[in-house]
Amino acid sequence: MLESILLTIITAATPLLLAALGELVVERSGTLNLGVEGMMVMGAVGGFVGMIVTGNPFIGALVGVLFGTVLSLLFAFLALTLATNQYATGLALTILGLGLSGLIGEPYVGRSAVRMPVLDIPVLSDIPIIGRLLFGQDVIFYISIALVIGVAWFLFRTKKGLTLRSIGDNPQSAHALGIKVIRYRYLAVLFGGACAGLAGAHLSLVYTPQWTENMSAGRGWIALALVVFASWRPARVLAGAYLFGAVSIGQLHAQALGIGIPSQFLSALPYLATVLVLVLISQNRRLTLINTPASLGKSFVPDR
Amino acid sequence: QDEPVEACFVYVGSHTDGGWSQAHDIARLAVEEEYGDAVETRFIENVAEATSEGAIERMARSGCDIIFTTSFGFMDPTIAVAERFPDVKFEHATGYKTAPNVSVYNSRFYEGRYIQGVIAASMSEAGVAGYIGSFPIPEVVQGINAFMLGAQSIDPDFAVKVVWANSWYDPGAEADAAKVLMDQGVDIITQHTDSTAPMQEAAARGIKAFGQASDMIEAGPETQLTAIVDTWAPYYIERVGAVIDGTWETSDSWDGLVDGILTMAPYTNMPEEVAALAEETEEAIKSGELFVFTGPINKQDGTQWLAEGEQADDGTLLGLNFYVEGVDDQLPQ
Amino acid sequence: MTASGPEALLTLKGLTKSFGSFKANDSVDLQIIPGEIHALLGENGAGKSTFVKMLYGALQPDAGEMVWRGKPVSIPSPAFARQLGVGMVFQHFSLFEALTVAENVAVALPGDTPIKKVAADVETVSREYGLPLKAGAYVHDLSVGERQRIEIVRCLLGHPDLVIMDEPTSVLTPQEVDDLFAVLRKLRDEGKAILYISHKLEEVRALCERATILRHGKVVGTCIPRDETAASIARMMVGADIHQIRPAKARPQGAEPLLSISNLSMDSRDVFGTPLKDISLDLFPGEIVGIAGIAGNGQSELFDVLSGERLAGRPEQVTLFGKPVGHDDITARRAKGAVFISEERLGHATVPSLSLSENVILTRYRVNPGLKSGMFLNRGKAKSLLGTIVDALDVRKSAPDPAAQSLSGGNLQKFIIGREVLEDPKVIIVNQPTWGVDAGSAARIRQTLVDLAEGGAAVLVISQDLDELFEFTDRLAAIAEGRLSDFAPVAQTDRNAIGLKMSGIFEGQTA
Amino acid sequence: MRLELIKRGNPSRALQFLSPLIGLALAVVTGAIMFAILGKDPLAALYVYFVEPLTELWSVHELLIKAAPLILMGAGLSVCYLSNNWNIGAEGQFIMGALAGSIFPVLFTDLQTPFVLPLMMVFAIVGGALWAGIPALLKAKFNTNEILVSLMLVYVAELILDYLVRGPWRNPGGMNFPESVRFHSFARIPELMPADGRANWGIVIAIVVAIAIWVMLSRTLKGFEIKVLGTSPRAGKFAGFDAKKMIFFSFLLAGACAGLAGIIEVAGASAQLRPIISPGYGFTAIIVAFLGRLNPLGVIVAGLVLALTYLGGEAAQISLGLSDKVARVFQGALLLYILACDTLIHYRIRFARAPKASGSVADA
Ligand SMILES: Nc1ncnc2c1ncn2[C@@H]1O[C@H](COP(=O)(O)OP(=O)(O)OP(=O)(O)O)[C@@H](O)[C@H]1O
Ligand SMILES: Nc1ncnc2c1ncn2[C@@H]1O[C@H](COP(=O)(O)OP(=O)(O)OP(=O)(O)O)[C@@H](O)[C@H]1O
Ligand SMILES: [Mg+2]
Ligand SMILES: [Mg+2]
Repeated sequence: MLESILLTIITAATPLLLAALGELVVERSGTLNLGVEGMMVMGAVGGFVGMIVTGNPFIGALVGVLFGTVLSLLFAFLALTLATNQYATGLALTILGLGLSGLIGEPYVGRSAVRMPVLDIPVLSDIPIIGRLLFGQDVIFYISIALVIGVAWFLFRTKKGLTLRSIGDNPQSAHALGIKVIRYRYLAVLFGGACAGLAGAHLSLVYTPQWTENMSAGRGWIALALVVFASWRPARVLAGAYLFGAVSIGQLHAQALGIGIPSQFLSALPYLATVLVLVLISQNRRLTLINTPASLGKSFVPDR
Repeated sequence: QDEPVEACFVYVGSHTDGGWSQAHDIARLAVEEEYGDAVETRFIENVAEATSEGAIERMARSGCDIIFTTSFGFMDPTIAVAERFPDVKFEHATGYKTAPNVSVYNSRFYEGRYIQGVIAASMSEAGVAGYIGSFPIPEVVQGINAFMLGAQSIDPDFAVKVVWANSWYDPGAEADAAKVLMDQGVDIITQHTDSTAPMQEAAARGIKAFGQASDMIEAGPETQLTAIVDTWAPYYIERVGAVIDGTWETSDSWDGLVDGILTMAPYTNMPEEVAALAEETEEAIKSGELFVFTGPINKQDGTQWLAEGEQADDGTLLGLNFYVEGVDDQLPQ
Repeated sequence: MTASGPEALLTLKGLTKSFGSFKANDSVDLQIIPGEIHALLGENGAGKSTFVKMLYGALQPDAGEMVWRGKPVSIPSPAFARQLGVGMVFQHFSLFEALTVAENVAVALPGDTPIKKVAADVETVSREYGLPLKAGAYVHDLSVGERQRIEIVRCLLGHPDLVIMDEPTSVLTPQEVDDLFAVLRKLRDEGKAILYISHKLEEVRALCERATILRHGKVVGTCIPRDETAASIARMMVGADIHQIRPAKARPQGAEPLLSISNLSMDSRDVFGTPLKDISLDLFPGEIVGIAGIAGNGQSELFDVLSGERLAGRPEQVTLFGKPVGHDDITARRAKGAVFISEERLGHATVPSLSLSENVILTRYRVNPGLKSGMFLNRGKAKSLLGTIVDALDVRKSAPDPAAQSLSGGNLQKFIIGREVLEDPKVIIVNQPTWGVDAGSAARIRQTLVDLAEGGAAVLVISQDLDELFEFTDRLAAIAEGRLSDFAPVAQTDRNAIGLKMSGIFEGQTA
Repeated sequence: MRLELIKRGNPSRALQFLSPLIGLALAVVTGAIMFAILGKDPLAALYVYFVEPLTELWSVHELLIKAAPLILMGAGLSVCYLSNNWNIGAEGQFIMGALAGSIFPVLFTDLQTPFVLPLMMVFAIVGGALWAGIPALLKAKFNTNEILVSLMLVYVAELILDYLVRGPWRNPGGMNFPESVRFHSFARIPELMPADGRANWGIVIAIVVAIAIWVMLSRTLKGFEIKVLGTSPRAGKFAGFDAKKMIFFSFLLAGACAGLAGIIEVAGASAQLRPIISPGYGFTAIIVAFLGRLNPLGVIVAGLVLALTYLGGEAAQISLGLSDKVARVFQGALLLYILACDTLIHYRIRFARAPKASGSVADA
C-alpha cells in the first residue's frame, strides 16, 4: 500500500520534474521561457498522436519531444534572434500551444491508447518496496532521474556547463570573450522544449494514456515555480517535484478518507502550496540573489 | 415537402469526447440516418456555459428549426433565447425549466447505478467501492445513493468512498482519483465522469470497474463489468420527427431503462450468477416491480428519509442534496 | 612607422568599421612589432576600443586588411584571436560575478581543462607576475583592482604574443599602477608586444616606446611619447589647444555648512555592494570638495545616501541648509535646492528610451515651476527648458527631441549638467562629472561647476580621476572600503598621499 | 546567412503604428493557410470569421458584450505591463470581482433599490483589486515572483467560485443545481438598445475607463512615472518615484478593472453566477493589451478585434463546421506576430554571413 501510494506520487511528480529540469537549463542561460505549459501540452498531443499512428509508445514519446522542441524553436527565434520581450513571448507560446494542441488532437479525443510499458530492471526490481519504485518503472521515469544527474553534472562539472552559467550571469562579458551567446541560448531553449515535450508525452502515454484538451492542466506553470523553489539547482528540483506530487496526491487521499472539507479547498492546496513555497524561498534575499541567473529574462543583442 | 428540417445541437464538450457530448452526437447521426434528406443537422461544440447565450442565439438565427442544448448550464440561456425565437423549438437536456417552445428531457441514470451497486457488492472482496464524482449536483448524488442502495441490498455493510474530480472530463484528475482510491484499498471503481481514464487505471491494477456514458469495454476488456450507456437516439428521432410532422409540443420527459434512453452494456467479467442477478434486477426495474428509491431509507445521519414502502417523488430526486446512510463522504451544503 | 619589416608582429591596413551610418574607424593603419609597448591615443569616442575589438575578433571590420607574422588573416572570433596569440584586457570588464576566479579564467580557456588545474595555474601565474589571486574566491566579493588582476591573468594564461590593454589604469591606485607597469615591462622584455590604450599621458610617456593617435576614427599622427610633452600630445589628440579653466575668482565664504553628514554607517544595498562606515563630512558655501577613490569603494552608496535614494538611519545624520533631511526623499531634497548628478548616465540619470524633454521632467517636475499643473504635465514647458539647456551647454544632437540613448556620452553628460543647474542650485553633488567625456566638454563642465561655486554654491565632486580633482577642487579626501579619509587642502597634498588614502591607508584605519 | 539586429538610435514612429497592423495582417494570412489546410475555402472562411459577425446588428451587440471585459482588463493590464509588473492573473481578479459584486443580489435578495448596482460595482472593484493585491503585496514585501503567484490565484479563484455556486450561494429554489439566483432587475446592467440586441452599458463603461487610463498615461505625472519605472527602475528612483508603490498601484488598478469587468459580465449578459463565468477573458486580455501596444486607445480597437475572433469562431463552427480551436490558434499566432513586429520598432534587421576564419591558425 505504501509502495503504491509512493508510486502514484512519483508518477504525478515525473512530468513536473522533467519540465522543470528543462526550464532550469533554459534559465541558467539567462532566458526565461514562460511557455512551458504550451510546450508541455504540445508534447502531450504529439506523444499521443505519434503513439496512435505508429502503435508504438516509444515513437510516440519521440514525437512528443519533437513537438515540444519545435515550439521552443519558435520561442528561440522570437526571443533570441528577434530579441522580443521574453515574458510576453512565453505567454504567447502558451496560448498558441494550447490552441494548436487542441486542433491537432481533436480527432483523437476519447481514444485510448497503449500505456507505455513498465521496464523492469531484473533482480533490482525485486528489492522490497524501493525495488519497484526505483527499478520497476517506465522509461520516462528512468530518463527523468538520469537527467537530474546529467544536468547537475553538465552544469557544474563540464566546460560547456560553465560556459552556459557564465552566459546566464553576464551575456555581455561572455560575448566579449567570444562565447556564442545566442547559440548556447538556442540550445538551452531547445533542450527545455525537448524536456517539456517529454513531460507532456509522459502525461499522455504514462500518466493517462489519453488525449484531452488542456491536458497539462497548469503543470507547466508549476514547473516554472519549481525552478524558483529549487534556486536553480537540479537536485532541489527533484525534491520539489516529489514534494509537490505528494501534496497533489495527498489532497485526494484526504478526500477519499471523507474528512469533509469541501473538495474545492483541497484541490486548491497545490496552488496555495506553490504560493507559500515561492514566498518562503524569495524571502531569503541572499540565496535568491546569488543563485538567480543575473541576466534572467533580459534580451541580449550582440554587437558585431 | 420542400425544405429539410434543420436540427441543431449545442455541445458543452467536444463531439469526440468519448463521453457525454459524443453520446449526443451519436444520436444526432442517428437522426440523420433516420430521416435522410428530410433533415439537416448542425452542431457547435465546446460552448462555454458562461457565453452560451450568444452561441445559442447564433444557432437560432442560422435557420434551425429545433435546437438541442445538451448541458445543464445552458438552461437559462436557452430559455432567454427561446423567448426571442418563438418559432424555433428548443430541447434542453437535464434541466427543469420549460416554456411554450422549450422542452426538457433527462434520463434516469440512477437506475443503472443501482444495478452497478448490486454487482459491486456481489463482486467486491474488500467490501468497499470507490466512486469518482464529477460535481456534487443532484444527478450525481442520485447516482451515489442508488449505487449504495443497490450494494446494501446485497451487503448491508458495504462501503463507498467518494473522490471528486471537479470536472466532467479530465483524464488526469480522474486517473489520480482512481489511483488514490485503489491505494486506499477499494477493489471496484465506478465513475460519474466521462473519460476512460479510471477504467484504464483499474485495468492496470487488475481490478474491476464500471463504464460511464458509453460502453468503455475497449479501455478495459477484462475490467469493465458493465457500463451505463446514454442512448439519446430514440428520443431525438422522436422529437425531430414531431417537428417534421408539425406535432411538436412542449414536454418534460424523464425516461429510464424501460424507455431505452439508457441501456446497460453487456454484463461481462463476472461470474454467471452475478450476471444473472444483474439481469434480474434490470428486468425488475424495467417492469416497475423495483423502484430504486423505495423506503425504508435513512439519510446519512441516520434520520429517516423514506418510510417503509414510501417512494421518493421526482421533485425530491431532481433536487437531491443528501446521502443515504452508509456513504463515506460529506456532501458540501 | 612606415617601415614594413619582416619583424612586424601585426600589420593593419585600412581598417574601417561603421555603426549604422557612423564611421567609428576610418581606414586605420597601424603596425606592431614584438617587444614594444605601443600606445593608442585619442579622445573619447575616437574609436580606440572599436579598433582593438576588431583585432580581438569581437567586432568584424567592414573593410581593411590584417597581416599576422607576414600572413594575411581574418579574425572571426575572440577564440580565434586567442589561438592566434592575441590577448585582451577589456576597458569594461568581461567578468562573471557569480562565478569564482578559476571559473572566470576557465571559461575563456580552450578545451576542457579541469577546473583544479586551472585554479593551480591561476595561482602560479598570478604569483609569478606579482598579481596575487585566490582561485576559489567569488568575483562579486573582490575589489576592482583584484578584478582587473583576473582579467590580466586570464589573458596571460593564453600565452599571447600581443597583449591589448584598454584603459587598464583608470581604476587603479597610483601604487597599483606601478605594479602593473612592472608586469608590462616584464612582458615586453619577454618579447611580447603590448598595445596600450590610456588617457593618462604622463603614464604613456613613462611606459610606451611608440604612440599612434586617433581622432574621429582616423589616424592623425604618430610619435615617440618620450620626446613629447603631455600638452603637445594632447594637442595632437584634440586638434586644438585645450581650453583651461578660467582662473578662480574670489568666492563667498560662509561659516555654516550647506550640507553635512555625521557619523553615518550603512549596510550595503545588496549583497554585492560596499557598506559605509562612520562617514562625516561638511560642505561649506563657495567651495568645491573632492572625494577620490577607486570605483566600488562606497562612492555610489555615499551618493545614494546624499541624494536620498537611500534614507539614513536618523534624520539628523544628513542635513541640508541646517535642516535634518536624513529621512527626506530625493524630491524633497531637490525641492530644498540641492541637485544630484549621478555617475551612470543611461538608466540612472536619464531613461535611455525617453526623449530629452521627458528626461527634463524626470528630475525637475517638482522643482521647476510650470512643468506640471495639478497632476497634468506641461510638455511644452519641458521642450522650452530643453532649448535653454541645449543653448547653455552646447549639447549636440541628431533631432529636435531625440531619445537620450541616441546622444554621445559627452553630450548626454552636458545635457544632464545643464538640466540640473537650471535653477541655480545651492548644493551640487556630482559623481564622476567627466568620466568618458572628451577634453573640450570636460573643461566646459568643470567651468560650469566652478561658476556655481563662485555664486556661493557648495559642490561635492566624487571622482576616480585624480587629474581632475587636483585641477579644480579645494579640499580632497579619499574613500576606501566604505571609509572616508580626512580632508586635506589640495595645495597641501599630492598624488602619492592621496594614492595611499585610496588604498585604505589613513588615520582611523589599521593596516 | 543569419539575421542580425541593428539598434535604431530613435525608435521608428511609423512602425509604432504599423507594427500591430503588420502583425494582424500576418496572422490573417496564417489563418487563411490554416483554413486551406483544414480543407475550407480560405476566402470564404475569412469572410465568415471577420465580416459575417459584423453584418447583423444583434451580432454587433454580441461583439460589444464580449469586447467590454476585454477592453477593461486590457487597459488595466497595460498599466501593469508598462510598469513592468507581470500580472497574468486577470482571470482570477475578474472572478473575485464578480463574486464580491454579487454579494448583494445573491445574499441580500431583498435589497432591491437603485443603489444596488453602484454598490455592486464598488464591491467588484474592491474585490478584484484585493485579489490583485495579494501578488502585489508578496512581490513588494518578499520579492516573490508575481507571474506565478497571480496565475496560481486564478486557479484558487476558480475553485472558490465553484465552491460558492455549488454550495452556499446555490439558488435555494434551483433544485440544487450549481447556479445562483438570477439577479433582480435592480442588480442588472441596463441594456443599451434593447430593441436591437443584448449589449449593455458595460461597453460604455469600458471605453470610458480606457480613455481615462489613456489620459492618465499620456498626460499626467502618474503616467510618466509608470513609464519611467517600467523602463528604468533606477532612473525612476532617481526621479523620486517609488517602485514598491507602483507595484501596488498597477496591480490594484488592473485588479479593479478586472473586477469591474467581472461584475459587468455577471450583472450584464449572464444575470447570475455559474461555475464558469468567463471563457478565458482574463488571458485573452493579455493579447488585447499587447495588440493595443499597451496604449488604452489601441486596447479599445484590439478588444473589438479579439471579440470578433470569438464571434467568428462561433460563426465558423456553425456555418463551416470549423473547429473552435482555430480561434485560439489564431489568437496565439497574432500575439507572436505582434511581438515579432515590435522588434522592427527598435531594430533594423540585416541578413549577414557569419565571418569565416582565415590565416595561419585555421590550418594549424
Ligand atoms: N581554442 C580556444 N581558445 C580560446 N577560447 C576558446 C577556445 N575554444 C573555445 N573557446 C571559448 O570557449 C567558448 C565556449 O566554447 P565551447 O564550450 O565550444 O568550448 P571549446 O573549448 O570549443 O570546447 P570543445 O573544444 O570541446 O568544442 C567559445 O565560444 C570560446 O569563446
Ligand atoms: N556598438 C556600437 N553601436 C553604435 N555606436 C558605437 C558602438 N560602439 C561604439 N560606438 C561609437 O563609436 C565611437 C567610437 O567608440 P569607441 O568605444 O571605439 O571609442 P574610444 O576611443 O574607445 O572611446 P573611450 O575613450 O571613451 O573609450 C563612439 O562614438 C561610440 O559611441
Ligand atoms: Mg574605449
Ligand atoms: Mg567548441
